[in-house]
Amino acid sequence: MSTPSAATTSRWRTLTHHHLFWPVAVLVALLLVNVPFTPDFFSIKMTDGHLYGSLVSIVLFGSPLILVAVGMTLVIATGGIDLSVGAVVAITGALTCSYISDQADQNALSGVFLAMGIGLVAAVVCGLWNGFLVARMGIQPIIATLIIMVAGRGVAQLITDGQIITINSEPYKLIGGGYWLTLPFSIFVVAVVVAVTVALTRRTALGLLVESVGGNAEASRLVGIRSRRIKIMVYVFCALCAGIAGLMISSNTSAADGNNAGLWIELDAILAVVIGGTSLLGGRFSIGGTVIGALVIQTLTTTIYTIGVPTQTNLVFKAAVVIVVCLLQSPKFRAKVFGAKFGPKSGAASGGSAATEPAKTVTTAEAAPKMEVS
Amino acid sequence: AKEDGGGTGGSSGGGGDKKITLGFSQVGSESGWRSANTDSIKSAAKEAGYNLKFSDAQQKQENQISAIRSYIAQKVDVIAFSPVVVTGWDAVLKEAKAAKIPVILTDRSVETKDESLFVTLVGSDFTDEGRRAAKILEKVLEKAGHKGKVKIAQLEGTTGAAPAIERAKGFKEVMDAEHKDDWKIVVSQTGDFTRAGGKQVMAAFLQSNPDIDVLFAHNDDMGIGAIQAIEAAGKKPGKDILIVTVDGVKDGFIAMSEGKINAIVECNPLLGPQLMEVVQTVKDGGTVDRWIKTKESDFMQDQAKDALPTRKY
Amino acid sequence: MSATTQTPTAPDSRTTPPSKLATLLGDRRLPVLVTATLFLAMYIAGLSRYQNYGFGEPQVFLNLFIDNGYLLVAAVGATFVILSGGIDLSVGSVIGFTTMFTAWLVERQGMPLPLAVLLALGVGAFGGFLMGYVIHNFEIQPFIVTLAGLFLFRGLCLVISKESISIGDSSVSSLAQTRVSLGLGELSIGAIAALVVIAVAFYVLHYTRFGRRVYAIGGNEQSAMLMGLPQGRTKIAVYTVSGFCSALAGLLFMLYIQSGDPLHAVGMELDAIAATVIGGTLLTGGSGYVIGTLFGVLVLGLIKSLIQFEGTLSSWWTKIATGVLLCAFILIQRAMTARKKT
Amino acid sequence: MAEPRPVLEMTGIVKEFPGVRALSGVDFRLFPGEIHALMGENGAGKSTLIKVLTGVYSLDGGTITLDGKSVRFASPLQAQQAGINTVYQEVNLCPNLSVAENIFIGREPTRFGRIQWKRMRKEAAELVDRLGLDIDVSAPLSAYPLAVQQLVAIVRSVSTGDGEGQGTKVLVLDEPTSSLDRDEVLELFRLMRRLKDDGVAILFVSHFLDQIYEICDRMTVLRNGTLVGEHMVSDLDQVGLIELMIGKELGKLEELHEHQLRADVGETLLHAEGLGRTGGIAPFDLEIKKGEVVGLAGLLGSGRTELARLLFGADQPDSGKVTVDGKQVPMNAPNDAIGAGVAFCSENRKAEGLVPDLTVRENIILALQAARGWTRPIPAAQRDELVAKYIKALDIRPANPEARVGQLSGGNQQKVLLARWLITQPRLLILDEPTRGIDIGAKAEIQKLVVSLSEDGMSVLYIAAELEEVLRLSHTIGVLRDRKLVARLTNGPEITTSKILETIASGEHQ
Ligand SMILES: Nc1ncnc2c1ncn2[C@@H]1O[C@H](COP(=O)(O)OP(=O)(O)OP(=O)(O)O)[C@@H](O)[C@H]1O
Ligand SMILES: Nc1ncnc2c1ncn2[C@@H]1O[C@H](COP(=O)(O)OP(=O)(O)OP(=O)(O)O)[C@@H](O)[C@H]1O
Ligand SMILES: [Mg+2]
Ligand SMILES: [Mg+2]
Repeated sequence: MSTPSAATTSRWRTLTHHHLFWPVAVLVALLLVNVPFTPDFFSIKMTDGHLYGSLVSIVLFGSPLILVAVGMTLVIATGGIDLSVGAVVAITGALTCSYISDQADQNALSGVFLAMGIGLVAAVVCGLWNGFLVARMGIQPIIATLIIMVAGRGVAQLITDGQIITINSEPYKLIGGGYWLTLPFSIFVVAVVVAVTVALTRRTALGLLVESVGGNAEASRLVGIRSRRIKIMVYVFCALCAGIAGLMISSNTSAADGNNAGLWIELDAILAVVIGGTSLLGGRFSIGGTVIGALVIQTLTTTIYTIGVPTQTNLVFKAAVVIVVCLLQSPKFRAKVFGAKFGPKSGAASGGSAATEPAKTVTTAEAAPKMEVS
Repeated sequence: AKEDGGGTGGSSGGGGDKKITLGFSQVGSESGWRSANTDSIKSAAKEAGYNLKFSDAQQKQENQISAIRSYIAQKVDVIAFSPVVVTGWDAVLKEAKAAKIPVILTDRSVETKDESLFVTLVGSDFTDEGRRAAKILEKVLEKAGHKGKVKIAQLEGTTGAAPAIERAKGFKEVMDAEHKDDWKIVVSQTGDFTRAGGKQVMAAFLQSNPDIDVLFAHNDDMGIGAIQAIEAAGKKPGKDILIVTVDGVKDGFIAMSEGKINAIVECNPLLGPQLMEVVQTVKDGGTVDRWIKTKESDFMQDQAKDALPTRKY
Repeated sequence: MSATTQTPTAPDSRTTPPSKLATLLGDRRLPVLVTATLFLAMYIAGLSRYQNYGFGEPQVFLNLFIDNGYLLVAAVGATFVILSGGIDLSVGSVIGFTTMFTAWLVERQGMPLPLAVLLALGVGAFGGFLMGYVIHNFEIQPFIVTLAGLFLFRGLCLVISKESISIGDSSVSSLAQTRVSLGLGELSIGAIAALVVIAVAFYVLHYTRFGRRVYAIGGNEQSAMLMGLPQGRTKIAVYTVSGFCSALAGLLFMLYIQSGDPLHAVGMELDAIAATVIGGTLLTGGSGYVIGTLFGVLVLGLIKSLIQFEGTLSSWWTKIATGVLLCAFILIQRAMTARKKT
Repeated sequence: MAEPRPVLEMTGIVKEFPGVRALSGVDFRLFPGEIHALMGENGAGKSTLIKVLTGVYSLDGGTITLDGKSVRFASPLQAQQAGINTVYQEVNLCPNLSVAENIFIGREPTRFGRIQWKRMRKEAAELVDRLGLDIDVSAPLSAYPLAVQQLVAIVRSVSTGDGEGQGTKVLVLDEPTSSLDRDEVLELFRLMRRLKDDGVAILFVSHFLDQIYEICDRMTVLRNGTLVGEHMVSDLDQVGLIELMIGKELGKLEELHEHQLRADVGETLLHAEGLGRTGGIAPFDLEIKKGEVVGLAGLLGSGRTELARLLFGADQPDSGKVTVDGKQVPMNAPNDAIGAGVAFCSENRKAEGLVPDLTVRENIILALQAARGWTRPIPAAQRDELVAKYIKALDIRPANPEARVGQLSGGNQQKVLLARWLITQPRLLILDEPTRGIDIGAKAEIQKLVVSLSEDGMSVLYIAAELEEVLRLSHTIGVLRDRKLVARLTNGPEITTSKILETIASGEHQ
């Protein structure tokens, strides 16, 4: 079967079966939805020496979510979950801003760096605590991280005394709200963090070990993986990412809001991870998928604002999109609705091997249930 | 029982002495405004020498109800609370009434058929704030010399929260009655009462409706966030887009004094002293008005510099 | 230490011989006992500290049930789902929706209360059914499906009305104010209903085939399927039960506050999940008892109540204290169960 | 002669997985009252055929007829309701439930909808007893070793119980004997014969040819997903069968039998003194020399696995110490043992061995990588070369390092597990039933491998359910009984299986 049409269909199939195909497709669709409402949605112009446009603001406002979601991906890959990221965002922002606001010269670089250092150290401490509870004490992740989720926001408010701390520091403003080389500076931060994460997980063996711990904890113990250490590491990393996101969020508005900064960001982050194709049960993960997932969520938020959804239906709209995204990603759903063409991968396999009689493969309507080991 | 005063409530020794014990259930600590409100009440109680039982409901009505129940169990002298929502208080207030503990509302009222369930309300009126915002917008437009149609963007508070609903309602009331033809709210979206929300939503507004004339924000924080978004879009807040906000926190006044906000409708959180007066009167058996309004005013840009030093929160 | 492995039931316990004591106490019954003991200890600590403020009155204890009845019912639903190895995040939203929906039906549409109640229960159960259907048939992770449910039901609340609706119906207020005397104190209808739900749930989980199937698919879904258990049907049923319980909790909540409000019960799913887990149920499924959940709810209620009696905490200290108490509780619980195991 | 009508007939069965055609046009028939063996190498498609039959996998082509009616089951439940009871290859029970529940779940005795726990326990105890098992049925299943779990699965499948089940017509047993001892196997066979006399048709899969010849009447042979032939067992001898299975002439089995164990072994490598764990195994002393193969013999539940786990630090001993090369090794976690050069290949590949979502390559390099730490990944070229080498050496099929391990056939999974540890080149390799579920050819390959490893100086602790296997390979044989190491025999011409059995029975060295 080497007719040109067969070749294109098979290429199309390979494409549709790439694990990022559906998330990207949804992202593109969501972006396109905006066009009728905002005709120059894709246009980017120069304003005040930096680029300005919807796409730029999606990336700008989406940066913290991407960061948190990237950290969350690793935690989820080990079979855990981190509910405390929102609180860590708040604590980091609060500490950093309150330190900066105490400075005589808020623009002094050394002071800003020190402040950021303090904030990030606090984040790391939170991560260590979570890791300690999960890995050392063996407490279930949801509950272990719930503690900081509840108490952390209180700590943040304690630091800010319940007020919003406003600061006026140009260097600090750069991280989350400033521009560099005409682009939002946060893009660079995100790029660096994502690159470091990918390098850390795929250039070293960390990714494999994380996936192994998440895939089968007991087997991992028996091959001698120090899963405790790995778990502590991912919780620290996740908290660090949340900390950087906290810096960004507070820098974006030049203010630390102990109560509202990063409120419910954990849910969006988890959502992003799942849309990106990582299973909440642990095991295989995809950083690229997570980044796309976070962009999908941010685009969704922006879309809600731009297309004029009435406030009271915001959530219904969001629910609808989430359901559609998840259904599209479900091989079973695709098989049931679109038939075998978009269905589970078995379709692709049969198309590829010339020996099969196509008539018989069409009946593969149902995906084979995912077998464990057998 | 040992009681450490914690620097706020002052020390107390249970029910023995004659000090008035006031149980106060706060909504939460969701904003700077609310924290200022809490501080005001705590310090006023201390000054008045009351024994304050304070609890924070974390924005949950069920927490407030159980807090009030626990005040009843603790046999406090007076109960005061800022209701999270206006409905659903009858049962617990009846219990308080049965225990003969007078109840004072602060900040906002409750819906009830039985008026005897609470003594008085100390606080402002969100709907009125909306009306006042619309009124002051007239002045702002006049001052800016704006003629003709007015395209308004509205930044709402948390969807479903009373201040958001009522401020929008009051604003619309005046708009529909007096400016039906020339004013129009072209976009309206929630910014969750936060700066980050205000900034993000405004950025999106500016994309979809670049020709907005006026921004009405349900609180200062969203307004401040929006200002940043407007500046990022290369426009001048206060000039290209006229801004009216509600609350009057310090940062709002700073922005106003910089010319970025055109007018602020004050919503005063410092009702502690007023509340303590009422508590004393009620305890002494005196009569009070059903509604004691807080002292509030509206500020235009030119008053900002003078008012700024008086802002404590 | 085996503590780090996810399911202490499966791999490592193969080596412990089933001694008499172990079977009697049962590794899996121990957490419940510990939770109950710790709850008592906490209560006694509160008693000694706040005695002069009336903490010792039996009514304060009974208030725990009155003030947390709805949470108890919601947590029972969550327990079913968690036992089956799933999770339900829509609990809080369904509760909020139920209050709003019933209030709207009764107040705005003039529907008779009993009918509205039935309708609300039906909608809640149907919502759960739908989520279960999607989870099972399209193999989408429960966390996400129920998260969508969370958004959807909260959104529907707001679509019904942004403002709260108070319920003037006289039968509601009389029901809400009815108190059943127990001699030492009194319980509300809501609290009694919650206790009945617990009893029913216990019976269902331990004495019906459905209940055992819930445990089986929580233990290993794949195996349950191969053993010929109707695992799909069971899963859908579990989410339906949870939806129903949430709706029932919503009705109790409505009774508690006599109104519908679109922002009611935000985040209550976390309370329900926390209560379940504190009660000794494993989030990985297959292990736990509904009685544990009862104590889990009581512990959360007691923490709240202790903080209210303390009465000097500022807003943020309230949060911190809640977190610290929760943490202390979990750590002690963990230490006690771990020591018994080795 | 007029054949009776088959109770089950499958024709033209096709099943495809991505990239693999597991079954292409297989025909299979099963008659009432016969025991029918399904034979084939690892990955031939035996388990897949069974899963297609019982509705675990959907059918891509072909028809199934049960009792003359065309059927197609959507789930094992439906198959069960139609009278097909199955024991799948891996133990598929719920570890969190009690033994009694695992036997009865789905058809518990009820009265007015209320489960009768007492009655259930009593009946379960009787059933378990009939198989010669003496266990507490109210204990959770996870408290028992794999072999017991396997027996429980069998008990479940043969007890029709009351309720929905209409009585078994077909019993499917996919490698039920893979970790059973001789006694249990005999017990099982007795049971199978009884069922056969009742007219039940039994489909039996096993890689033990002796067992096939002992119990089966007829066999169907698969190779690479295709049908090679259906024969009466009496018409085909072992050699002929193996040739059918592997598709070529055979020589390697004989090779092994002639193989001579190297006589001399090196000095002491590992010495365990008074190592024990309460509730696990009584304190024991064990010495393993360099290049020595130590076999462990004992009955089911005698504590062989327990002993191995202690040596590896998978469980913490509460007494005794282990020295390697005269240096004491801390025994807190597997890491410590691995650091000292000990490797442990678990018998329970599903729960303790493989990470099903990872690829063959990743599973193979996992142990080596863990030993190197996360900061030092194995260079890609070296990694691929190593993996390719072991895939070839162990003949893992499909020979695709990118395949997900969860999708491999049972025997191939076992080989992956073996490769994982071989690649680390340990000094002491503990193999707990390494040939479980491995076909006859590959089994010989693996045994040859063990011999050659020992010749290269690697020490091996070898556990196998088959005594012959232990006997054939070991220099020394440790005999366990009632979770106690009771004897240590030096292999030689005078040591036979009956001698070992005798030792087990008497519990002391003679
Ligand atoms: N879920 C699956 N996905 C993809 N391929 C599979 C799956 N299950 C089985 N296979 C493939 O199908 C083929 C047949 O496997 P099957 O398990 O039927 O072998 P088997 O004859 O039972 O072997 P063994 O004796 O090792 O158990 C193998 O090549 C295997 O890799
Ligand atoms: N009647 C029994 N039959 C079998 N095993 C039992 C019995 N009673 C208890 N056991 C369990 O057997 C365990 C020892 O099993 P272990 O796995 O070490 O044995 P084994 O000789 O390796 O058996 P297997 O053939 O299952 O590999 C003990 O810890 C005990 O819990
Ligand atoms: Mg097989
Ligand atoms: Mg064993």
